[in-house]
Amino acid sequence: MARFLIRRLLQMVLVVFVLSVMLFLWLRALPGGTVSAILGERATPETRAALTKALGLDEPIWVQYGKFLWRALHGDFGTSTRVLPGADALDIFLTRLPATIELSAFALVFAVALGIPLGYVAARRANSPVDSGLVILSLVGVAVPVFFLAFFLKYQFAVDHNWFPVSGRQDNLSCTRITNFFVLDGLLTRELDCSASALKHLVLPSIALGTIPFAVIFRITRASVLDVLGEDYVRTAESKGLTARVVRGRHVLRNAMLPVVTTIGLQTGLLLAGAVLTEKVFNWGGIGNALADAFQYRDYSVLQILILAAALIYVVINLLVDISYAIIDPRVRTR
Amino acid sequence: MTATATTPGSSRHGDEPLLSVRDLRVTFTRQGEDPFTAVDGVSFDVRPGQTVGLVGESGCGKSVTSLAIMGLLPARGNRVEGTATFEGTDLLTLAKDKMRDRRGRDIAMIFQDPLSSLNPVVPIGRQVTEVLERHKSMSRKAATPVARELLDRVGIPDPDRRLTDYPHQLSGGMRQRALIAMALACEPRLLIADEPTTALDVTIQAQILGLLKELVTESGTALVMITHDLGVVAGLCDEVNVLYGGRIVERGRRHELFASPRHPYTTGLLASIPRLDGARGAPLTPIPGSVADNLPWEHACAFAPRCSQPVDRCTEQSPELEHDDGGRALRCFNPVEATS
Amino acid sequence: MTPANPMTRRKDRIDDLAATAGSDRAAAVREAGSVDEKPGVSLIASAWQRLRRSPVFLIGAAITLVFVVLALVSPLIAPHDPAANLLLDQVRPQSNPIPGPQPGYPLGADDVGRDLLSRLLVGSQQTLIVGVFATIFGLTGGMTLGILAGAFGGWVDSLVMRIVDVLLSIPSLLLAFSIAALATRPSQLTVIIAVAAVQVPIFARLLRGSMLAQRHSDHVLAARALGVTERAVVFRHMLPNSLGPVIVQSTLVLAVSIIDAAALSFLGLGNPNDRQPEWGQMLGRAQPFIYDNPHLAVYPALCIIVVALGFTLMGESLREALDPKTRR
Amino acid sequence: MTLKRTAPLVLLTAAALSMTACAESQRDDSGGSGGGSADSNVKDTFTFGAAGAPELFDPLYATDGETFRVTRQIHSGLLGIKPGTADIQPELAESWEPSDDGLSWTFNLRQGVKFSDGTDFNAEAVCYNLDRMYNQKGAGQTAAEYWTYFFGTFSDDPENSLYKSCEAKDANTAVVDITRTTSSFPTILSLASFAIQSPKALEEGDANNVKAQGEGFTYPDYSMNPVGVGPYKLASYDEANKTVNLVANENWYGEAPKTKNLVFKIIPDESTRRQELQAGSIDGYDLPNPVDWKGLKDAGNNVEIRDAFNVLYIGLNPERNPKLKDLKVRQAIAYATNRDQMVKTQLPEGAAVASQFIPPAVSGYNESIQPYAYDPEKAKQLLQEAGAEGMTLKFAFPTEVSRPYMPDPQKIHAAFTKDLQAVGIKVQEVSKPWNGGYLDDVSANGAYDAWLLGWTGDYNAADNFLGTFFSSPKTNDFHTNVLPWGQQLSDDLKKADAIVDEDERATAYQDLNQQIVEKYLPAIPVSHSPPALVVSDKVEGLVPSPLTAETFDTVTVQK
Repeated sequence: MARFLIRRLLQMVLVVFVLSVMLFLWLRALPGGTVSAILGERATPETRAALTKALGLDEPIWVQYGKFLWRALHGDFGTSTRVLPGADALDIFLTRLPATIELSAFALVFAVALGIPLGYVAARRANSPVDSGLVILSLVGVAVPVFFLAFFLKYQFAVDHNWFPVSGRQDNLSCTRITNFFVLDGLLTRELDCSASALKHLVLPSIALGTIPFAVIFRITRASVLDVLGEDYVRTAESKGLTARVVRGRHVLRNAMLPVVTTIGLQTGLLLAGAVLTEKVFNWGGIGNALADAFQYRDYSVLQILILAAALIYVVINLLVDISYAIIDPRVRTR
Repeated sequence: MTATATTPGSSRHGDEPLLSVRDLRVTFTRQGEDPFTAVDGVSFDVRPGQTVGLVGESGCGKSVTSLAIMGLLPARGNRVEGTATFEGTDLLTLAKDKMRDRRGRDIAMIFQDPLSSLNPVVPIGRQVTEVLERHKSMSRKAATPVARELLDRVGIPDPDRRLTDYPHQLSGGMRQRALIAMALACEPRLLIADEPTTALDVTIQAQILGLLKELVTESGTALVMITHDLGVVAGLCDEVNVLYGGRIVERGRRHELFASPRHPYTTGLLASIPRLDGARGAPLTPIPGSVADNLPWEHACAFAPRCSQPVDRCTEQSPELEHDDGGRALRCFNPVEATS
Repeated sequence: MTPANPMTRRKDRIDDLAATAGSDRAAAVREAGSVDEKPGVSLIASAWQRLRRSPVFLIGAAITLVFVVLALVSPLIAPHDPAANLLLDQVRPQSNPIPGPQPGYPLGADDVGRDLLSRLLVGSQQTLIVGVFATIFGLTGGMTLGILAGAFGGWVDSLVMRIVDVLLSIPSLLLAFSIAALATRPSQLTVIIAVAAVQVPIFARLLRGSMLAQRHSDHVLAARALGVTERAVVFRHMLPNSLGPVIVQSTLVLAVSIIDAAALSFLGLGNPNDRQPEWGQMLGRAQPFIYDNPHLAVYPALCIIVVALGFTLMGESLREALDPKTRR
Repeated sequence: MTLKRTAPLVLLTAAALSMTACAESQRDDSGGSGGGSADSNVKDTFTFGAAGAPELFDPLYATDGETFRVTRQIHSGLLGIKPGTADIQPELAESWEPSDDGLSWTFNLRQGVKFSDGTDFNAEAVCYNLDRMYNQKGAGQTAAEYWTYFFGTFSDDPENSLYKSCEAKDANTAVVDITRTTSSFPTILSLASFAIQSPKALEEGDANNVKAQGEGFTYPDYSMNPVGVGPYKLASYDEANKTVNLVANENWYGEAPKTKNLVFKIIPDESTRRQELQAGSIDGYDLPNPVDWKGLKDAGNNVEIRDAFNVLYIGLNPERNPKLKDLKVRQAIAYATNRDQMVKTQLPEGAAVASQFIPPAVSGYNESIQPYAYDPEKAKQLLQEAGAEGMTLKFAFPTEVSRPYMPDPQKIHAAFTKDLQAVGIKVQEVSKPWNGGYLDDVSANGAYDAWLLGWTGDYNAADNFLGTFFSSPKTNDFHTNVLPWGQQLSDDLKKADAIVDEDERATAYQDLNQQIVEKYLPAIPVSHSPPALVVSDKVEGLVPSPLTAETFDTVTVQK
């Protein structure tokens, strides 16, 4: 296990390093850039030159990268030029992260709470109308473009009927901020209306964001339950005359859950890193949205840290999944 | 049909049959494929303490027979006819939950592949105790020592450690022993062993067979041994049923059958196993072809295409299973001459 | 599925698929109860058996068929030129931003007076093109990498897979987004490339997985034993048996790329030239009107959903049919 | 779908509602937030949907409208802008006097004014501020973009700086010396960037300590704790929830704001802003998309249309495409493009085809000029005469952007492309993201023959338009240096700008406008398009400003 961990960690470092290089080159290869983003119509050759120099963008690329790497290793990922000018890019990431985590968490709850039970039902009734129905349903979930779904939900439940707020994370209630997890903060500070407001804001985005994970989890659950149902040890369990409950619980589900856990982990990674569309539609103050802004304004520092962080989160979660996998599955644990 | 199917040899085992299978027919009706009859009018008896063998190549329907008796065939996609009377009750028509109560308590089963037959994520001990908890309504705590005892009895060294081990940590032989321990946990009266040794290497095979033999004799459990390997049968069974293409083609007591096999298929099987007492350098003669080339039993002898001595009738009408008073039965138009 | 092979957890659907190829023979054997001479055939045959009766597959196939036919004939049946601003004179940003339905224009027009129905019909064409080419590009890219890795193993393998890992470590949409952004002159092609690039690492991993699964399978070993050249082994023995999962993945990718293309133009990274209508682009462009004239967004969205659903239904049922595990 | 959705929906709603229930009770005794307003049927908070986050609150370093919209509420300049117009009016200075040579300006300051931190506003404060701007160093100079643009240089390069010095005659009299006469001064002092801030706060906040770091600037504490003279002061900036909270400044000299709290909710997406307004969670927002105006009005909101103070033009680069050196060709393009139809079908009501490069509101506008008519035949003929039939034109437009003068560049471009092709010009269509290098290609790289761009005036002076466009022929976008009259025009513009007398200057510009359109036509003026801003029917007292320089202290919001 230890050796495996070390190997994985090294691999992670490698991946992230290579990525940082690619990323850096990518940013510089982008048409336009910070300077014209800041100056707009007002740009004159002089101001442009001055700004370019001030931002150190006139130096050769490898020098720039070297500087970036050096600063990054000291925890300095540069300053935002446009998303929140003057703010430390790292801080921006850290203030935005909780928003994204909060959203992802709720989306995941939604996906799991529906995906696993339905997946199990579908598998038990494999090839029955119920099954086909559920499968198609889940696939519809995949086929709907996320942002359209988001629009649709917003339109239906926020604009037409005023059931839920249109966008944002919370009404302007002058809430105390501790962790920037609004629901949590509300509970911690006993400002329950803050939590409530945050919850109301979470409903629609979570559903929009949770639909694809739901579909995936549903399908994996179904598939792996199907597999396990056909396994010899299930037959053995039956041959022992165990009650249906025990057979399902101890022998079927427990084995079927292995790949499902994996998938859930994977999805978590994807959610945390890739909620751009949903966050944009619901004007959610999270990483995805920041990415979109940073991109629109060519805010290099912010783009850099956000994408790197996204990748890092992603890889770390993969690692965690593997570890948790090892913990659940004795075959792996004792290898 | 049932009338003809009184199994002789009752003289030796006086008491009533523990399990008597009559006219068992299993037809697979998987949607989208033409129905296929895997087991076709199989009848046989098992008496307390007796060991009966079902022999034949893979695909001959022997495993299906056992699963049908245990009620373990998939819920959908098959039709089961006939009766399997166990202590007076027909298992085939028994309610699901009633059947659950009997399984593992009265009738137990051992499967072919010990690894895949054990739940990989549940410790061996737990997998033994759960049977006891279920049928002997013991607490898990109370069941553990019993389980330990069982593991010890089936010859698993250092049982205390093994209780907490997972299947993948055991050797093939030990896994099979563990399975046996689970099967025998509630001293069932009937044990069905489906190819218990095929997945193991030869030396282990011998041990496991020895173990089985020992256990059944001391506990008086009746045993149905399902195998493709006459060698196994030779060491173990009182009575042997040879299946081909879902039907019994020959039946007889072990020594008789081995001494003078009548059905060409049986002779084929015998000829294809190496024997220490065989003449040195005597060639092994395998049976040509495969079950794929079967003819339909309805209007021919399914074995005809592979038969060493077919006659015209074999391909024109279906042979019946004919019993002689010596407790033997045979389904063949042109049997091998008795060598005696 | 053990951590010994790090990134497996990444998209285990991929590896699931991959596995099926390797276990085909085993499955065939288990099925027939006897050694089957030519696994591939019986596999496809029995797969087809199942598919013919699977409602899921039939629905998918039907949708796809209609879509492809439509894409081919739409220019002929479209009532108007999708690029002509026929109703432009009716357009008034305040009073009448979107000309409504009227004789000859059953769905009305878009914000610059182009017949909506015609655009939807003809849109199927570009949409199909995006889907198909994105898939082809992704496939070829993935194949090259996958074959390199899967065929030669060793350092080639680990090198290629590290690259793949890096690509996979970026969430797919983000990757598409980033690549599209590089285009100094955004166009349909750049969109296709961006969408395809996301699929390359997936295909690569998929192929590599299934080919590794086969490296040690009997027929490959046999071929080697017979002294068949490595090249022949790869292309004649390993590749063909890896195709099943690849086909499945491809059908799924067709759907994904159409959706991703829509996402790109939603983010303003789509093809700016909208004379050749494409559903994703139409949907993306409908944003400003979604409030007062939702139909402008809803129609293309529905088209996309239905078509994507069609492909996905096909892909999923194909996968199930080809997967021996689900055959009991 | 429904099955899948409703379940958790119900759950969460239930949870949420139940929580609000118990929460409200708990809120009540806590007395609720604010609630100072006397009138009971009026809300004490006005929430405005902002399109972007403010960069910072020290206007000197600010560059974009969203920031100025906020700083304008908390800061004031020496000069203000008359509500509803583009004209200047007294603000912190009650009156001002130029010396005869127009190089020395005396400002008589309003008395009894305090900054929001309670310190006094006086002549020292004024000079402190102006000198502070003038003495920017290093990164500060680059960051103080508006100063660079309007005053040229800083104390380390006095020759090229418009600003010379400031002297506090007495507590209420400040004298500002400049290096040359220009129509822009003192008008530019009305720009939000040059607001007067509290010297004490500037000192304590280390306000000038701007550093270039990584790829950006870091700003001192002050930039987040501004102290100025304005109806409101900054209460909090909730970055996590993307809201800026302002509260009435009790130290303000004017009458207290009608609404105590002013909230800017940052909602970048235009359609979301609209939905928020519809849902009642904001009371108004800026720059509604023209296609939404109708819907908004139908829903009972007030769409306040400002006077157009901008111009959209088709830029031309004769250096890149020599054919464009011929006036006939440039005129052909003007005749070929159906600008009238474009304006009707794409621009909001109140928009008009531009006959010249400055909007009517600007002094110096020439009523008599008629825009080039839409006349394809004439265009073809001119092309023929110029021997330019079938010429190719690399015609560009920006993506990922919407400006007041061009709501949807792609659509405008598409329309004109059709027109140009109709007269036999081969159009090579190019596009680039607005922030993705479009402006670089237009200005620095001169990569296009023709392009769409425009300008929104900063203040009411023709020079702010014409000077920006056509002065400095070597570097301007239109490469007028390759045209025979390029230098001439530049000089004329400078001369006109230097005229001190208002009317004289106006006439000079009227003539220039005539020449530019009829004799030179360096680019094709297309349209003036009025930006709007929308508020719910509950909002009263908001006066739209052509310069988008609204102050919200006069706004009331009905319950």
